[in-house]
Amino acid sequence: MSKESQMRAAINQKLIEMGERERLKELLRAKLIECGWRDQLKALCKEVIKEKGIENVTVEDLVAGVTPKGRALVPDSVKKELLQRIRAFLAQHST
Amino acid sequence: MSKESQMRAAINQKLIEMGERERLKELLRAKLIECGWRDQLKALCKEVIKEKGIENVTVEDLVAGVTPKGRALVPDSVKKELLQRIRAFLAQHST
Amino acid sequence: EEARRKEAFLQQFSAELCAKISDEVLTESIRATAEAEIRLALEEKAAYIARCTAEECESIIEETLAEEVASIAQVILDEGLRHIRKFIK
Repeated sequence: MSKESQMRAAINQKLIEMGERERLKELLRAKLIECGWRDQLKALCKEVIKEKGIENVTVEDLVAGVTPKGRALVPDSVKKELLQRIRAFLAQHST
Repeated sequence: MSKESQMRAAINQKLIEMGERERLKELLRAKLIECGWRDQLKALCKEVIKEKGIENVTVEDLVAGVTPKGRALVPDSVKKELLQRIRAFLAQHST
Repeated sequence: EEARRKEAFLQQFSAELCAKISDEVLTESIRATAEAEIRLALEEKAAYIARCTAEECESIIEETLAEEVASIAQVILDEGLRHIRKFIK
């Protein structure tokens, strides 16, 4: 195992053990609601359902239909905040 | 036309096209005889005629006079049965 | 050199982790939202159908009652008039 792989494994373990990984996900979920992304996604889903008719749409169709737009709609500020929080954690715990 | 009006029109059309609307009316007529509604209505008509005098009553008067009571006299069980039958029909013939 | 390498690693690791977490959360959220919206649309449709069915039922009852009342009223009135005519004769 290379030194880098060892470091990766160690950090990943720390992230999980300290509950930070779950907290990061929780933070992102909260931010997505706060910035209106979730509402935009709901509106997108409604559009697709209306367009195709509820009887012709499966969950898979809908997921496939809204995923590209949904991903593109995540604000850069939210991504940046998540990245900063990760960096801060690593700075504190990567010794 | 709203979505709901469209649906209502579609339901109506299906019932008519498949002859179910006429069968439902026939069923209702039979139920009205069976539960004694028809006899009650006849008695109501006779009462109105007796009260006003036959020379002063037209069919229209009589209809107007007995309709509200006639409506109220239809047992809920009969209405429920009809509703269930429509539901079952639509469930069987929904696309 | 060691410090520079470590910094580069941490930067790369952060970016990868950020992408991974975003991917997991977005995948979950999109699926949950899609499921919820489909459920909602199906519930709405069921409610529409229930309302329309009730209205249709009401309209069938009204129509049948109107026909029945008119026919009964006519029969009873005719009967009454026949009795009077008989009585007069």
